[in-house]
Amino acid sequence: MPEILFYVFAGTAVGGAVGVVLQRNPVGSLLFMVGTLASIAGIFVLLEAQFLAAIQLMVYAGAIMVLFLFVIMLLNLGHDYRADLKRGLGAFLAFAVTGALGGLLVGQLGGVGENPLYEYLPGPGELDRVFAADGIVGAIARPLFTDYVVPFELVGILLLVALIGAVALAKKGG
Amino acid sequence: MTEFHPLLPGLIPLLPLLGFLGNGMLALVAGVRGAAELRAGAGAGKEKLGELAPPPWMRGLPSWIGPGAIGAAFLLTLMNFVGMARSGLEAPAIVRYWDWISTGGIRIEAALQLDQLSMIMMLVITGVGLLIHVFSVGYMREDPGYARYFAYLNLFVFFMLVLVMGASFPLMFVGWEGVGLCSYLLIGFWFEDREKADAGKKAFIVNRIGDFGFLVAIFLLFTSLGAVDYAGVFGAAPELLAYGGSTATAITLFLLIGAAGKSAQIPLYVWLPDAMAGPTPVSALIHAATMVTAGVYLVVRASVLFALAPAGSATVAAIGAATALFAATIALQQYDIKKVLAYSTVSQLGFMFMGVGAGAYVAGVFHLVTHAFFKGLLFLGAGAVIHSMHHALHATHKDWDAQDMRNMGGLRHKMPVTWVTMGIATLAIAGIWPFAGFFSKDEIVWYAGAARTGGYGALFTALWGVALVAAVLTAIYMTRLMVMTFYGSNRTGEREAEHLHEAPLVMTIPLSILAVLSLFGGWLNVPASLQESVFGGFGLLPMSDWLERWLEPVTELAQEIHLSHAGGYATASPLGGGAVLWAGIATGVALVTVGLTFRSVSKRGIRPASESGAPVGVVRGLLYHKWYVDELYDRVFVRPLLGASRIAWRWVDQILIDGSVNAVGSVFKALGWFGSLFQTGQVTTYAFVLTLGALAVLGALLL
Amino acid sequence: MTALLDAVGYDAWALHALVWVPVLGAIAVVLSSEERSKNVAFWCSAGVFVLSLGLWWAFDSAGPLFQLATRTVWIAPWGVSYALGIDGISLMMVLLTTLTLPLAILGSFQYIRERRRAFYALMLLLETAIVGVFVAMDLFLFYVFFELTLIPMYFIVGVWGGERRIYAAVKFFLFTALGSLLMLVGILYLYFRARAGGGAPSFYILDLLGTPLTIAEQLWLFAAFALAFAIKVPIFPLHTWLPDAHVEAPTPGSVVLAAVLLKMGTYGFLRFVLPFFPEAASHPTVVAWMLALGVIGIVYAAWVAAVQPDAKKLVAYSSVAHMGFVVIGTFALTVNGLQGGLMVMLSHGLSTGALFLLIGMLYERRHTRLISDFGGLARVAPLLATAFVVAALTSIGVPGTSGFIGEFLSILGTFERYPVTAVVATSGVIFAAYYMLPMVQRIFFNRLDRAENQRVNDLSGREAVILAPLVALMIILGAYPTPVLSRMEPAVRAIVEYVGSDGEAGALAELARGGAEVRAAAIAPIARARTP
Amino acid sequence: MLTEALVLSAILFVIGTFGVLVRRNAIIVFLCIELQVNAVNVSFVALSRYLGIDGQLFVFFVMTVAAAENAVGLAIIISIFRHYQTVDVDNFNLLKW
Amino acid sequence: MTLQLASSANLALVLLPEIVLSVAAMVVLLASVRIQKAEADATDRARSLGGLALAGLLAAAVANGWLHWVSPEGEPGMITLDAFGLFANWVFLLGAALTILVSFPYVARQGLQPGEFYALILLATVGMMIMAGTTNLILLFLALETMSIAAYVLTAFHRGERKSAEAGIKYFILGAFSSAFLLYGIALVWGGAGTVDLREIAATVEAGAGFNGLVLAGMGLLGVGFAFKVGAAPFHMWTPDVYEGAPSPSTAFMAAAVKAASFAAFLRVFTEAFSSLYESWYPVVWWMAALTMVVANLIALTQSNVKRMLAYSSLAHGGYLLVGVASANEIATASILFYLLVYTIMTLGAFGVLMIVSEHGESRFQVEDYAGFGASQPLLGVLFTIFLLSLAGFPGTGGFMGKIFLLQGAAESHLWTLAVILALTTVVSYYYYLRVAWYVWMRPAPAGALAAWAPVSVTAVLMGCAGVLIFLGIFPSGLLNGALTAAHGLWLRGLDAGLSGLVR
Repeated sequence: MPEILFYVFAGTAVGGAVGVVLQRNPVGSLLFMVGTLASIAGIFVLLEAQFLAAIQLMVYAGAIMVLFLFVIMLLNLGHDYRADLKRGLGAFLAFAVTGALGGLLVGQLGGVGENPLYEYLPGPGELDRVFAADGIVGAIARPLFTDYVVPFELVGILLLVALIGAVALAKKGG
Repeated sequence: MTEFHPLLPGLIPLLPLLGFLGNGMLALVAGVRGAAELRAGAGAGKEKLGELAPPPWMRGLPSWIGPGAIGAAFLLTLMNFVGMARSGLEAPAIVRYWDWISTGGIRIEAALQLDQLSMIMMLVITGVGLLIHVFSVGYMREDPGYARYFAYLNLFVFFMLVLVMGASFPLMFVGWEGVGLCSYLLIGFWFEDREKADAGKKAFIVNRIGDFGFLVAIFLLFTSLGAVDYAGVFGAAPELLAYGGSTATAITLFLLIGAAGKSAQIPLYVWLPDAMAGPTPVSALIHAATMVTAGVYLVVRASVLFALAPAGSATVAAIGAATALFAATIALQQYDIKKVLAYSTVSQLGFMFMGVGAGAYVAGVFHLVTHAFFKGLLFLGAGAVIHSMHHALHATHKDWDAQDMRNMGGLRHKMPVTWVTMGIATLAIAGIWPFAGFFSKDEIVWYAGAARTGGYGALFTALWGVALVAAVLTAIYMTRLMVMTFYGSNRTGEREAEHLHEAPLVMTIPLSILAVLSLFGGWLNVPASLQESVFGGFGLLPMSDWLERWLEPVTELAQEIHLSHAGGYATASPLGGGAVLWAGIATGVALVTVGLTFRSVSKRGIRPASESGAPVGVVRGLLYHKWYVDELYDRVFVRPLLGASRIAWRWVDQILIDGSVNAVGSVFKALGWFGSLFQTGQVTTYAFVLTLGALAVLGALLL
Repeated sequence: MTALLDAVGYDAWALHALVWVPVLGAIAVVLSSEERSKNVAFWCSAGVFVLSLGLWWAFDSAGPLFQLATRTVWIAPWGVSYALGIDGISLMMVLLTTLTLPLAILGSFQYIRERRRAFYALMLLLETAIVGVFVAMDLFLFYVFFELTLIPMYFIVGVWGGERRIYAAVKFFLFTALGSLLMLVGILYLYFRARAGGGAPSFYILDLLGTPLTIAEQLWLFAAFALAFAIKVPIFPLHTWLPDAHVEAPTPGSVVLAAVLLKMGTYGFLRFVLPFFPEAASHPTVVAWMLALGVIGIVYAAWVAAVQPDAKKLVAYSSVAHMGFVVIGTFALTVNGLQGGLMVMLSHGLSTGALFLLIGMLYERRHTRLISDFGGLARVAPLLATAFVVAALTSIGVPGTSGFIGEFLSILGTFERYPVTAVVATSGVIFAAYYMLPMVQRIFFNRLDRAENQRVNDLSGREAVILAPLVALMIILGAYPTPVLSRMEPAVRAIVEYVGSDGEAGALAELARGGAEVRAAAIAPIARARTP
Repeated sequence: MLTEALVLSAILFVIGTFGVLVRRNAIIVFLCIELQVNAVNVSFVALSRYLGIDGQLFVFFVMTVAAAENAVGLAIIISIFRHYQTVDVDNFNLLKW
Repeated sequence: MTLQLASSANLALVLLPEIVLSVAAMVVLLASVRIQKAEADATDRARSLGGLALAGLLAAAVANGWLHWVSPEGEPGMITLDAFGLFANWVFLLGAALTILVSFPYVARQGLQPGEFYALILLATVGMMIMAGTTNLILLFLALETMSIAAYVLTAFHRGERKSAEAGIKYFILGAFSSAFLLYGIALVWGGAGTVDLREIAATVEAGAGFNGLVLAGMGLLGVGFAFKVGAAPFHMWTPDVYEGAPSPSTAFMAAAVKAASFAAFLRVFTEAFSSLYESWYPVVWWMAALTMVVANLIALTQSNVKRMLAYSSLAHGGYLLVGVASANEIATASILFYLLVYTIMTLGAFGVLMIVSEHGESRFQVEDYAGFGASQPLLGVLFTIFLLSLAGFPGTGGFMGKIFLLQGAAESHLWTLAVILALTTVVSYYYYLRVAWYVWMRPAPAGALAAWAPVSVTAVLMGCAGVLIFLGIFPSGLLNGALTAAHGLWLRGLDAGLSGLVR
């Protein structure tokens, strides 16, 4: 069952992604993106990352995409740009290069299953144990404030930078 | 016999050097003064050119310093000569002064060598030099560059003395190039005249071609013998160099190139006729009496080497003979009095080369000495004539050539002393008994015919024939000169003729002395056989074989080598008959030739230069144009060299080398421009290249 | 004299002073006024010259090879030391430098009218760099000085030069930099090879000597070093920067460039290329190429010089020809050849320096350098003409001048081993006359037929003072070169023996004789600094 | 499911990359970059099942970074729109060569 | 003093410079609000806020200096305290300080928001310091993003300038794009090695315990990300456009400090984590280095815009530094550190003069605008010449010593071809540096040219920079030893991880 669901989500995710790329209307692209994000959230659930799935849906598919939409609307870009999608040689080259890149990556990742590394590692059972101990949120929260306190603080700085930057750039006048 | 102690030999060259310095200072002072006045004149709009007349003291001092230094050197030389003559010197006396070039590899000392050969040369140089200096006092009196002239002349004597006194080949080379330099300066003495400056330059460059050979010969000597000083070279040469071997031959041939350059032999003779552009006393001193004979001196000095290289010797003789004949033919059709004498000099030098090439070193030196007398005299006489002509033409502002014999004629009435003295010299050079030239030339011709060196007998026989013809030609052109200059009616012009006058005493005295020497100079080396024959003037001629005996210590070794390998000389001429007979024949032929030429030239109606065109007839034209050798050289050497130089500059340097350097720069810029084309400013392009790069990186790592 | 030098402790400070006093002078120049800067510069450089004269007596040709040697740690982590010292070769080069600089500065008084302070400061910095090149005993130090000469020269040519000055300056800079940067890689390679052979890292010349290298390595390194020096010399066909730089440079720049800067190339061959890579330097193919290029340079440059319309360019090309003699003398690897090459270097410094000065003086008077614009100047400027003729005669190697000694010895040395090459090189004496005499004639002889030429002034007192020592030295060195030759001989002999023996140990010991005690004293702190 | 998830992640990443290369609208280009980031997140989450909870933390951080990037990115887009009145990246070629 | 790294309080001490800077940034922000209210003159505002920022930098420098005396103990967490990081911190602090020092007139004249501007610089510096100090890939990513986002903003900061906005969006899109690659690389490395700690990665890879395919792919993608940040060809194409368009102080900051931080991180990751994969990655870096040097120098030849030329020059220097990366030995690492410091000084010096010539604005960038500059401003002309010579790597300047050091590193690894390419491309670079110098000194100023305005403070700073460059060109030993010690620290840790066999 999870496998089937996975393939369903994967299919919608890929389909959405393709839509994002090929849809000429920005708003359409955005909607495809939301679909993809949602599918990814689904995959997160399947991969035992329920908390992240929730965040994905709320923050990403929700807040961030709305931000995008907001900007698109603000700049009045919500109509169809015929020339937006490149065609011709450039597109073909891009396709060839990215295709080759994908081929290389998929070729490498396809063999992961036989890797001995994953045989002696705890595997899916490990997460269950952690979740059992701390709860799904706690399992993430605990390391966040212990082992990962420095990154966490740094993220604060990062957000501050983004805040200053966004304000400095987007505010009127000056 | 006492031991020979050279008396202040260093002072002999030093005196002329000091004279040079003194006169040089004066010359500079004069030059600076003249320049200041010239500039002042230019500022005032007076575009008068030329050096201005110097104050009297500036004329008086050089007149004393110049000849004085040479005179003192001559006296000192004479004293040394007396000392040497009384001592019976065997080995050369070498006086060392300082290490000149001293490195780990070679050691050359600044040393002077006094021996019989250098003594003869020194006597000629200082003696004839002194006379010519004195003559110059009169001749150059009015020249604004008077001090400069004497400075150069003194410097020349200095270098000439170094040339003959130096105890090693490099030191001789110093003098060798030094005299070339002075020759350059003196030929171009009137440097404002482009042709004269060109002539000086030509002389220097052609001389340098010869110097090139000399230098290579020195290098060969050093590498094959390990020494470059005379004592070392001649000590080692007989042992280290095989007789007729390639090394010896190569050395001598390279020496020959040097000698040919300095002594104006084929093919390097072309500079000497042009060298007549210099003041006439210079021609007398440098281009007749001393410098041009340096080649002969060199061959005699290196006689040991030449004796070891029969092929080299034969080449020397052959070139000498060819030059003698060739130059004589040209002299037949020249109208410039100095040109005739110049080609005559070339021809006579050819004789000397023939002599030394045939192994008759003494005969060569002998002719050198007598030639210094009579050719010096001829040049000085010509100088007196030109001086007079110049005055005459100048007085009436006639723009005729003062040196063209067609403009002269009948001068014997105006200039009797000159006429007589030059007449004596003509007889001497024509080889008429008992004048100096008779003895010396006859000796050379005889030896040329008698030599059989190293299997070159047939060659020498041919050379003998050539020598006879050249001797006849000598008589012809000299007689022609005399007739055109002194006989017939005067062609200078009526008004001008009044201004023709005899030279002043300061000029005629040297002429007279030289005339005496031309008369009696032959007595230096009267062959014993002649002395006893009718030519001996019934035993009146003194000093039998004196020069032969005097030079014996120098030429002995060469003669030994020569005799031991090639045997003696023939006792009969190629056509039979002994030395005395042929002497008689020669003088007879000369007399007849002189007479015939006198008649034929006198009869010919000679018109002034302006009224006569170029000579008619192929042969005459060819001779008048000197066989077109200058033109040939111009086409074959000068123009191609200039052309090659231009190609080297314009094509190789500017286009090929510089062009490729600049092209590299341009290519780099073009590459940069090409590279910047990818920098389109399009984000997608950048992203694409980035992705491509990522693909490449992953591909490199994973594949 | 020696006693006096001992009394002031000359040996201890002389070299340092020679290198650094000009820097102080440069600072003084910058601080002085525009008007007075030239005097400051002149007296400073003259003082340096006087200081350097002591070297003549302080140097003992019977003593060790390298003398007055000092060595202190400079960049400890890399084993770079500030090591100075002179052998006979350096001695002569230093003296030539210190003599040339004051004369060049004196010769610039009229010519340089703008930004004088900057100009004179650069000249003095240039002196520091050049002297540094000649006394450096550490390869790294040498390289620094070697490169440093470029900057002052670049600006001297580029700021105060003629019309195409920028092109010339850039060409000069890039050309020489190309060579020296490749040499830098070579230097590092040598350094690493020496270090790989054990021992503390060091750029000290005597430490680097005898570094075991395969023949292939030697050839590569030879190529790297030789290229740098060949460009500097310059050897045909790398000479093309030289005519441009010389012609465009202001007079003092040309003088220094010709008289001293080119010598850095030939000096480099003697000091580094031959001793470091003896097998490569005596490799038949290498020798054949170098000799061929030297000879081609002699003949080719003479030909090209002969058809130059610009007097300065003519003299510039003549430099190429002269350097050809140095090259063949050097690569003949005989004592005579090397001595001759060195004499050519000295003589060329004197004669070409004088010629550039003279042409500069003519330029100041007439504002042209085209030979055809002149004529008959000997009439109005006899002193100038005399000096010019003497310099020209020295340049073409007339006996009695220093030029002859050099050419004679270098060709003789070449002849000892490569007769054919030497014979071809000897033809250079003909071609020298072929290019030099026509110029002399067309400038000083012929008719004085131009009004502007009639107003040309003769030498001023200052100009006479500049030229007098040069002319005197040309003659003196021509008549009595032995003191110079004998001072250079030990060094030359050591090089010849060392290279001739393909870097055999015994010869090395001889070569390193002078540095042994210096090395022992200086190596300890370096080693200490290296090990943390 | 690990291999499949990783392959999915690679495919999504590549699609995002392709999108960056072929779209002209800066916002969509940016969206495609978000797609890439999300693809990476899939990898993290998939791997975290085997390698521990850290992967999920990484995703958490990445999301924050993405949010920050979004904020700044959109601000820049607004800012440039003010100058060019367009967000077509091909028009931004004042700076080139 | 000994610090127990396990203690979280001590962790704060280890991060003291970063913390100080963050606080300073916030203080600057707050102060800017107050000062804005006070309606002070623009110059004063820039000065006082910049002064505050400088004070913060100084305090951070003190903290950094203090850390030199500290010896850490115990297993470090994500932040490590080693000489390498501390040395790199000096470079960043210096870069930031110099940027601020030369930027006052620019910020004031162009009406930039000084508070935000300086705060962003400080915060970016925080990111850099963590980049250089961290051993954790995720933290590295975050720090890098902190720095990058700040840099994006600084690039687009000049809102009145069209070019600034364009540069901003280009930088942002490509930066984010490359970050995605970097992030993917981290993911794959993590997937392959099971850890994001550099030393553990090294240990895993060395032990052959991980999944090499993933590690390799991840390493490649990481490499792409870093290559983008350091501007290695072919990932460099954003650089000229961005550097040209960004406000000059931002450009200077990016060319100096941002690049230095990227290199520090690049170095740390590839030497600490991937030394055992050297054979795999060095050809890639080798080619990137060669390509970068050649491409950057060649294109720089054709530039007539000095700012853009300096951008390509910066790329070229990146290429030289990549030679050090490719050499991957202790000397090379030390040389990179040394070079980064020197490079920071000379680049900022050059940009300082550039800003003066461009009159603290975005005009007069053409090389022709430099004609006669030396005549009108001799002192600045001399300083500029020194900077150019140092950039060109001429003896007597720090740039030369740096280049020699890099070459030594290359020699140590026998990368002779690369060394030769470096030498040859340096010759090419002489041309474009000299070209500016010849305009400065050898061309007369065009009629009516404006006299450049150089505040005394900026001149003093530039003099200081030039002085330091000359000093380092003559007496580099001290800094060399410092760099060597720093590199030694990094490599020692590599040795600890059992990688001694790879240190060649």
